[in-house]
Amino acid sequence: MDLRETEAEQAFRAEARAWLSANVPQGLPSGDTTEGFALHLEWEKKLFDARWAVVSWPEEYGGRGASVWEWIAFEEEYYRAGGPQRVTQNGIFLLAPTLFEFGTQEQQDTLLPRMANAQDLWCQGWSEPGSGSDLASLKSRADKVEGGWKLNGQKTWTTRGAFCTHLFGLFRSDPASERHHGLTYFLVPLDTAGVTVRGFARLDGDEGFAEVFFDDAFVPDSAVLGGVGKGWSVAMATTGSERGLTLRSPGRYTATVDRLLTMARGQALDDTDVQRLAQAWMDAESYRLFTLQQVTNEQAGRGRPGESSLNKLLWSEMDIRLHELALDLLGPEAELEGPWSKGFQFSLSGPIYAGTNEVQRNIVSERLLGLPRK
Amino acid sequence: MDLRETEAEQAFRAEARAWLSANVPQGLPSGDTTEGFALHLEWEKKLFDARWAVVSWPEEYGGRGASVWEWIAFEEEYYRAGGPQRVTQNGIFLLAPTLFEFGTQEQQDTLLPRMANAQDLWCQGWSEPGSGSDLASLKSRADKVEGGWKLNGQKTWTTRGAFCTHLFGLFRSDPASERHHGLTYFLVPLDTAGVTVRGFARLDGDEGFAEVFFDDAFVPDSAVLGGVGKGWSVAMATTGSERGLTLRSPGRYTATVDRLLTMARGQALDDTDVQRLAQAWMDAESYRLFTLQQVTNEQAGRGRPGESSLNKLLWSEMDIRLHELALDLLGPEAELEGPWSKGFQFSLSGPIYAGTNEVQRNIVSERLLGLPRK
Amino acid sequence: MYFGLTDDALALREGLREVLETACTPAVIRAAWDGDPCEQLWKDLGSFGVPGLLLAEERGGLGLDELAFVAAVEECGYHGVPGPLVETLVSMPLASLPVDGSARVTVLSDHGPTPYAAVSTHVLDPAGSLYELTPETAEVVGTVDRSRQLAGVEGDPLPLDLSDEDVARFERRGALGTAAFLLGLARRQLDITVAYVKTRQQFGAAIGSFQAIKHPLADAVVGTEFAWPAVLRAAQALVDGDRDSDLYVSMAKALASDAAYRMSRVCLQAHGAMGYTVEYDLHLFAKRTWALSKDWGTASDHRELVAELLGIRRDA
Amino acid sequence: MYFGLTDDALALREGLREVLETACTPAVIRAAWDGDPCEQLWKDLGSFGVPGLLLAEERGGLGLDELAFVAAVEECGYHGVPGPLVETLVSMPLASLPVDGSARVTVLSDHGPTPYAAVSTHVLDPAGSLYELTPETAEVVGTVDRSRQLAGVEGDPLPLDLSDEDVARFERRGALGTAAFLLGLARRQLDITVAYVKTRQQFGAAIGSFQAIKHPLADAVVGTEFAWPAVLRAAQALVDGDRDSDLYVSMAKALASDAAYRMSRVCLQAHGAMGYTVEYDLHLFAKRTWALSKDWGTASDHRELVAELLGIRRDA
Repeated sequence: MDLRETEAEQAFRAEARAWLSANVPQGLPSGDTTEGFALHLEWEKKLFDARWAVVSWPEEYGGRGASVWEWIAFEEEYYRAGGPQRVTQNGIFLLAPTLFEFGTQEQQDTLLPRMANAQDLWCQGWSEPGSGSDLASLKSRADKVEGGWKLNGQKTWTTRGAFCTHLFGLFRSDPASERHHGLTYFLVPLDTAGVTVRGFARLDGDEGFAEVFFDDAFVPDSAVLGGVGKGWSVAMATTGSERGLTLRSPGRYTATVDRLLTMARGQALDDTDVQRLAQAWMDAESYRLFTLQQVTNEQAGRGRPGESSLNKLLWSEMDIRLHELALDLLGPEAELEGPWSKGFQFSLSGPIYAGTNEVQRNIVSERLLGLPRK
Repeated sequence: MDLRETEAEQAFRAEARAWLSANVPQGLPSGDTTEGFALHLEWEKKLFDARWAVVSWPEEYGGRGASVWEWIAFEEEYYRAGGPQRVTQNGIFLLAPTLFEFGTQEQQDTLLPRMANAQDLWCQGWSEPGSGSDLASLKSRADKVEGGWKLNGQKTWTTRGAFCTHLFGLFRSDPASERHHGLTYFLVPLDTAGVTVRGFARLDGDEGFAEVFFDDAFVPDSAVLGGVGKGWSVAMATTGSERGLTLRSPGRYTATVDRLLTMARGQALDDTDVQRLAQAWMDAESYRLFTLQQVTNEQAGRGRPGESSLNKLLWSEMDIRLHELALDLLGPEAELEGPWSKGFQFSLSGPIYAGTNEVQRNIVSERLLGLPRK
Repeated sequence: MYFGLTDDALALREGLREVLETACTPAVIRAAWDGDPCEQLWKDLGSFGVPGLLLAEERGGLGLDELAFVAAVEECGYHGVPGPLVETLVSMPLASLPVDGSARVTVLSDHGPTPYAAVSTHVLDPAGSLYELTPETAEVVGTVDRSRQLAGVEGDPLPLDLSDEDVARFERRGALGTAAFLLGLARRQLDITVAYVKTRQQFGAAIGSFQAIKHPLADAVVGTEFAWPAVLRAAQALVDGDRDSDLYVSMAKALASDAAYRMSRVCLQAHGAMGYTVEYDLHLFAKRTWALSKDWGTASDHRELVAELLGIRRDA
Repeated sequence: MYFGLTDDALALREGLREVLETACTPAVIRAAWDGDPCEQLWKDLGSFGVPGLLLAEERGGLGLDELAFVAAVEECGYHGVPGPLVETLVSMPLASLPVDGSARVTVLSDHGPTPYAAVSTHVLDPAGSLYELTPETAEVVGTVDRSRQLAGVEGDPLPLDLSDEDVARFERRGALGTAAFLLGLARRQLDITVAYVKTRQQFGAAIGSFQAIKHPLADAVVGTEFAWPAVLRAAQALVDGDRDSDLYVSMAKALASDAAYRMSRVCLQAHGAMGYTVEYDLHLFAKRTWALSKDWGTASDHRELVAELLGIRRDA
C-alpha cells in the first residue's frame, strides 16, 4: 500500500490546480443547447491551448503523457474547481482509447489532434430504435461498394449529436450475419452526403440527443476502425479497461458531495439528514478508493471480469441518491430550475446510459460471480 | 363506505375481548418444540371448549358461523390480547377452507370436528426436496391399488410435521402426467404404515420442520379430496379466495406495532427512529385497511387476480422491517434470545414460505399487470 | 362494513374519465407547459360541476363529500389535469366564486412564489384573504414541471371570514386531495409503462417478460395499492368528522408521496432511453409527481405528524 | 501509488487460508455453538502466529501492521473463526499474555454480559485492567448466534497501564478488525450461495439463471466490493498514524456492517427454504454477521462519527 503521490505527481496536481482555479469558467450554461455548446467549445479550446484537454495523451497529440494516477488527480482538481462536464467527452474518453488501440497510424495522426483541439466533435452511434440494451440486434447496414461503403439505417439517443461533426458507430457489414458477428466500426463525418441529423430533447428539455439517419451515405475504406467484421470486439475491447474507467472519474462525485456539504452547512439538519450526508460522503469516497484499487489491480494484471460494471452500478445509483438528498435539503425550492434539479434529472440517465443497470447486474452476476446465462 | 360495526359485530367483539383477556396464556414457550407443542394443545382445547377455536365455521363443527368481518375482529382481539401463533393453523386456515369447498359430506362430518378440537393435527405436504417454488415438478407418487392408493416419495419443509397427526398433500396419481396435470390431493394419517417422519430444526433452532417419507403407504379411496387428478386445482382454488387471507390477519401486525410503540416509549429516540416508528404504524394500518378493501371487493364480486400476492408481499416485507426496527431499538440486547430476536428469525421465513416473494412478484406482474410470462 | 367508494363516487369517476379522455390529452398538458391556462379544459370540468364538488348544493355546488372528492381527483391525476385542481376544489367552500370553471383558485405559498399563480384567477391565503389575479402580468419562475407555473402574488387582498375549523378542514382536504392526485399520476405512469414493456422487444422477447422489469414494477405496485385504502380511510374520517382525521390524512399523504415517487422512478427506468426525452409523454406525469410528492407536506413531514399524533416522544 | 494489500499480506492470507480450511470447518463452529472453546483451532492459529500478529517482534509477536491484520482477519471471517479473534489480536499489544493460542482475550462489555466470556481465558477492560477467567464456571446467556457465548465477568482484575493513545488505537483496531471479519463472513455467504444457485434447479433451469436471483446478488456484491477498499484505506491510515484514522475506521465499519448484513439477507432469500434450517451451514455465518454488524458500534453509530468528523452540524 502506498498512497503517497510522487514528487512529479504532486507537481502535476499543483500545476493543474493553479491553472484551473484561475481559468475554470463559472456559471456556463448547459452544453446541450446550441448557444451553450458554443461557449463550451471556447472552454475546450482554452483547455487545449494550455495542454489540459487530454492530459493522458502523448505530447505529439496535444497531451502531457500523464499516468492514470495523474489523470485521476487532474479530474479531481477539475471538478473541485467547478469545471463543467466536458462536451468533448465521447470523443476523448470513448473513441480515443479505441483509436489508440486499433487505429492505423494515419487514423491516429489525422484524427487525434483534431479531436484534442475540439475541431472534430465526436458522437457515438451505437443505439438504434430497436436496439438498446440488446445492441447486438442492430440493423444499420454497411454495403461494400467500390473504394468504400454505403451506410443505411438509423441511430438514435446519440448524445449531443446535433452539435457534433463526426460519429463513430457500428454497422452490419455482413448482411448474412447475426448478433455480434459481421459488424464493422465506422468513423463518419456528419456532413457526409446522405446523413441527416435531427436533434431532440432530453428529460430536462435540453436538446442533448439526436437521431442520425443514413441514406446511402458513402464513406471510404479508410473510415473503418479496427478491421472489417471486427466491430463488436473493437467496440467492447476498451470497455472495462484501464481507460474504460474514464467515463466517470471519482472527482466528479467527491466534488458533488463537497457542494452538498457546503449547502447543508447553512441550515438546520435533523438526524436523518446527518446520517444521509455522512453516507453520501462515504459513498463518494468509497467510489474513489475502489477506483484506486481497480487501477492498481489492472496495472498488476489482477483485473477481474465485471469490475467496471460494479463501478457503474455504484456511481449511477449514488449520483441519484446525492441529488435526491440535495433536493430534500432544498425543500420547496427543489422544484425550481437550478443546478441541483438539473443534476437530478441528469442523474436519472445514469442507470440507463452506457449499458442499463439491468444489463450491468447481468454482467456482474455472470462474469464476476459465474452464474449461468440462461 | 361504512366503517361501522353492526350491533351484532360489536357484541361479538366485546365477548371475544372479554374472554381472551381473561384466558389468553402469557409466556407460552414456542409451539415448535415437543414440550411447547403440548402446552399449545391445551390452549387450543380451551379455545375449542369456549367455541373460539374456529369462529368462522358453522356451529355444528364447533364454530360460531362468524362473518369474515367478525373473524377479522376476532383476530385483532386475539393478537391484541397477546395470543400465541396457532399451532393448528395449517389445518384450520389452509385445509379447512378446501374441505368446505371440495370435501364430501362424510369427509366434512368426520374431519372438521376433530380438527376443531385439536384431536387431529394437520400439516401440509406440498414441497419436496426438488420442488419448492416449482411445486408442479413434484415427484411423490400415488399408485392405484385395490380399494385405494399406495403413496411413495418424500415431502419436506413440513411445518410442525413432527408434532402433527395427519398430512394433506399432493401426489402424482397419473405417472404419465407432467407439471400440474395428473396430481391428486390426499388426506393421510401420519400413523399409516410406511410413513416415516423426521423432524428437523428451523433457523431459530426449534424443531419446526419435518421430512415425511412415504414407502408404499396405503390410503383408502376415501383419502382423496376433490377428485382423482384434480389435485392442482383443488390446492389452488382457495388461494387468494376470501378465506385465503386467513394466512396472516392484520391483527397480528397491528399488535406487533403496538408492542413496538410500547417498547419505544421507554427510551430516547432520534429522528430516524421516530420516522421508522411512524412508518411501521402506517404499514400495519395500511395492511389492515387494504384487507378491509379486499374483503369488500370480494364480497362485491370485484376481486382482482393477484391481489393476495400483493397482500403477501406487504406483510412479509413489513414483518421483517418491524423486527429490524425492534432490534435496532434494543441495541446491544438485540442478539440475546428473546421474543424480538426470535420474531426476527421467524420473519425471515415470510418472504420464503407460502410461495416465495419472487414467485409472488411474477404473479403480480403477470396476473394483475398482464405482463407476458416469458 | 363496506370499505370502498360508493356507487355514486364510482359513477362520478367514470363520467369524469370520459370527459377527461378527450378534454385533457397530453397535448393539453403540453400547452399548459407553455403557459396556457387551459380555459377550455376548465370549462369542461366546470360543466361537469367539478370545481364546486365540495361546495354545498345551496351555494351552487355539487355538495359531495370527501369520498367523491378523492375519486374525482384521482381520475384528474390520472389525466394529469394541469393547474390548481385540488387547490380550487378545496378553496371553493371558503370563497364565493363561480364554479363553472372560470375561477381557478390557487393557494398562497408561505415560502416564495406560488404554484399555478401564473395561470390562476385567484389566490387564497388561508390566513384569511383572497387575491384576484391578472395572470397576464405574472412573471413565471422556471420549474422542472413547467405546468406548475409558479409566480409571485401581489395586490390588495379581500378579507375572508374563516374559522379555525374551516382552515383545518381546508388543509386536510388539500393534503388528501394531493395524495389522491399523486396516486392517479402513478396509475397513469404504470399504464404507460405496462403498455410499453409489453411491446418493446430486446433479446428476442418483450422486455416485460424479464424479471428485471417485472419485479421492480410489482414492488412499486405494492406501494400504490396500499396507499389507496389509506386515502379512502382518510376521506371517510373527514366525512365522519373523525377525531383521527389528521392522523389518517397524514398517513395518506406520506404513503402516496412515497409510492408515487417510487413508481415514477421504476417506470422511467423500465423505459430505458425511451422515457428519457420530453417527446415521450411519461415525463409529464413523472415531473408532476416529483412536485406534488413534496407539496402540501413531504412524506417526512407527514410521518413526523403521524408520530406526534401517535404520542411517539423523543425523550425517554 | 499502489492501493492494495502488500505481497506479504497476500501471502499471509493465503497461508492462513490453508490452515483454516482444515482447522476451522463448519463442524468446529458447531462445536463452538455447544460451548467448546476450540482449543485446537486456537493452537493452530497460535502456531501460525495469529494471536500476536500486531504485537511487536521484540515482545514475541509477528510485529505486523494493520494491513496484514485486516488481510488475516478477513480470512478468519471467511472461515467463521469462533471466539474472540479480533478482540485477542487487538488486546495482545496491551497485555502481556502468551501468543501461542492458549490465551483467548475478550473485551469487557459496558452494557451487560460480555461476548465470548464463556470461552475466553482473559477479559480486557479498556478502562485499564485485565481479568483472568475460569470459563468452566461461566453461566452462558442465550444468544441468536450461540458461538457468541456471552457471560458475566467477575473477579479481581489486574491493573494495566494504558495510555489514551493505546486505548484509542485499540478501539480503532477493534472496529476495523470487525469490519474486515464481516466482509469475510459476507464473502463466505456469497460463495455458499453462488454454489447453491448454480446447481439448484427449478422450472427447468438453475435458479442462478433467473434475474430475481442474479440482480439482488449483484447489488449485494456492489456493497461488499466497495466496503473492502474502505477497510484497506482505514488500515493504511492506522499504519501511517494518519489524522483521518477515525474517519476512515468509522467509514469502514459503517460500510462493512451494512454490506455484510445486506449480503446475509440476500443469500438467505436466494436459498429459499434450503437456507432456513440450522442443518445447513449458511446460518452459522449469517448469525455471526448479525451480531458483529452491531458490535464495536453499529453502522448508524459510525455514520454519526463520520458526520461529526466531517464537521456536519445540526444547527444552522
